[in-house]
Amino acid sequence: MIEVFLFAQLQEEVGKDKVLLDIKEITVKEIKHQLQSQFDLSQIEASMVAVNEAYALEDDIIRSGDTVAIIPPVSGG
Amino acid sequence: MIEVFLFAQLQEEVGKDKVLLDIKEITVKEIKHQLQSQFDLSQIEASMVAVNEAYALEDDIIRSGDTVAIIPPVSGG
Amino acid sequence: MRNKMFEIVEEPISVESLIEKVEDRNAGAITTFIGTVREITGEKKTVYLEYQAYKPMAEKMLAQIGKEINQKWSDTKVAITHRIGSLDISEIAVVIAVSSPHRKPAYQANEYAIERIKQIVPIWKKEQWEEGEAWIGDQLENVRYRTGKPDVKDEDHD
Amino acid sequence: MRNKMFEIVEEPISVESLIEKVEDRNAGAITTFIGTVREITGEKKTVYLEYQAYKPMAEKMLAQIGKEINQKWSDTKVAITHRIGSLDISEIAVVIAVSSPHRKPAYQANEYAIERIKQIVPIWKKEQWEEGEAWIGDQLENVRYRTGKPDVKDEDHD
Repeated sequence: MIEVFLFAQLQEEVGKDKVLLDIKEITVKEIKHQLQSQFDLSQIEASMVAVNEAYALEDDIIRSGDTVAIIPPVSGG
Repeated sequence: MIEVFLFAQLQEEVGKDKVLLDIKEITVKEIKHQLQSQFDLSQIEASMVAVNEAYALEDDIIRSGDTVAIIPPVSGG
Repeated sequence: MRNKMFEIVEEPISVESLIEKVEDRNAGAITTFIGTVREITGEKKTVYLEYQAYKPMAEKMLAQIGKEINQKWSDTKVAITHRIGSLDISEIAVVIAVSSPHRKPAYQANEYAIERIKQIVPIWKKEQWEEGEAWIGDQLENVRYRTGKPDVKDEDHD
Repeated sequence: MRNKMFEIVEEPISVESLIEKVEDRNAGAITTFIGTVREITGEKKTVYLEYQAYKPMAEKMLAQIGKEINQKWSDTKVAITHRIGSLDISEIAVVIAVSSPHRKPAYQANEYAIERIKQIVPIWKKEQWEEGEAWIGDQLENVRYRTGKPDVKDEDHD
């Protein structure tokens, strides 16, 4: 099981702040495509992915038990 | 009468924080020379002169009743 | 928890407490940056802001910025607190405090911190205007960025 | 007297009160610079500092710096307080607060203020070390300077 946190616009589009994916192993690029097709998200291409609270690259592999967060462009400060 | 305020090192050298000069009219340059010869001041050449709380030029004229201050290099902040 | 140098909080931020965190007998300069909620942006009038964070990661990223600063400017101390939740006009969203023996690094490191916050710290704001609302993103026109690397130029902006 | 924007005082300075002086509904950024007494400078250990000012002129020059800043960076608010008298290690000698709608001018104007203070404001410090004392001058190697002009490059450094 992979836990995926959503924030800001993405959270509102999905209607919840996290989703659970029943997947053993997937790349960052693939998880973005999967979320995109499943929820029709507006900002997924512009978003970064964090795995276990660190920014990940497109080809990094996510495994069951990892915590994923989709990070749309930030606007703190 | 011209009132001359002294600060920092100059004040310690003269032993007081102001001197009164019984002069009707004098330039900035001349008052520096006069104080220099009268009190043997270490920093007068490096100092600015303020007349009535504004920086003055070497050829500006100081008149009786004006308030003069000798401003050695500043070190605030 | 008063001594956490990098924090996400939900209560108002005390500037004094941030200053205390960076005080040092060998500091000659302390700079603070206080980010407040501005009423007018362009032609829009903000009513209030809503900040959201991915809190554990945001605190890690703030700490990373602190580490980057210590590497770039030796003898600096850095503390950063960012508030989340609903903030009214003039309320404080972020405070950055930097101490240093000398003033130049205190200014430079402080400005570096706010720029980095806007690049890598997972915090988002939603503007509530009189006529609507929107999550704000991409203020720096960073469409994507791969890593939290210190050198901005190394980042991927495509 | 709480609302004097440019002040020479003999009591401890409250950073919060300076911040309050520059708060504004259209400020998105407030920067503060806090100059503190540092213990070690080079190889010398300071025991305490003594600040002296030509008070009426010093307040005028601080106000002039504020005016210069308002001309260079529009929509800024500036407050500066400098303390005089005897100050111990870590005590605050000067606080500069600048607010602005945007962060860049808030940093730039603040740094401009401290540079100008070191050029034109008649305040002097005497360092009391373990082995002696001296009035400090000429930190900027300005042997002479004629006017309080905004542009440093116009000044006479001969």
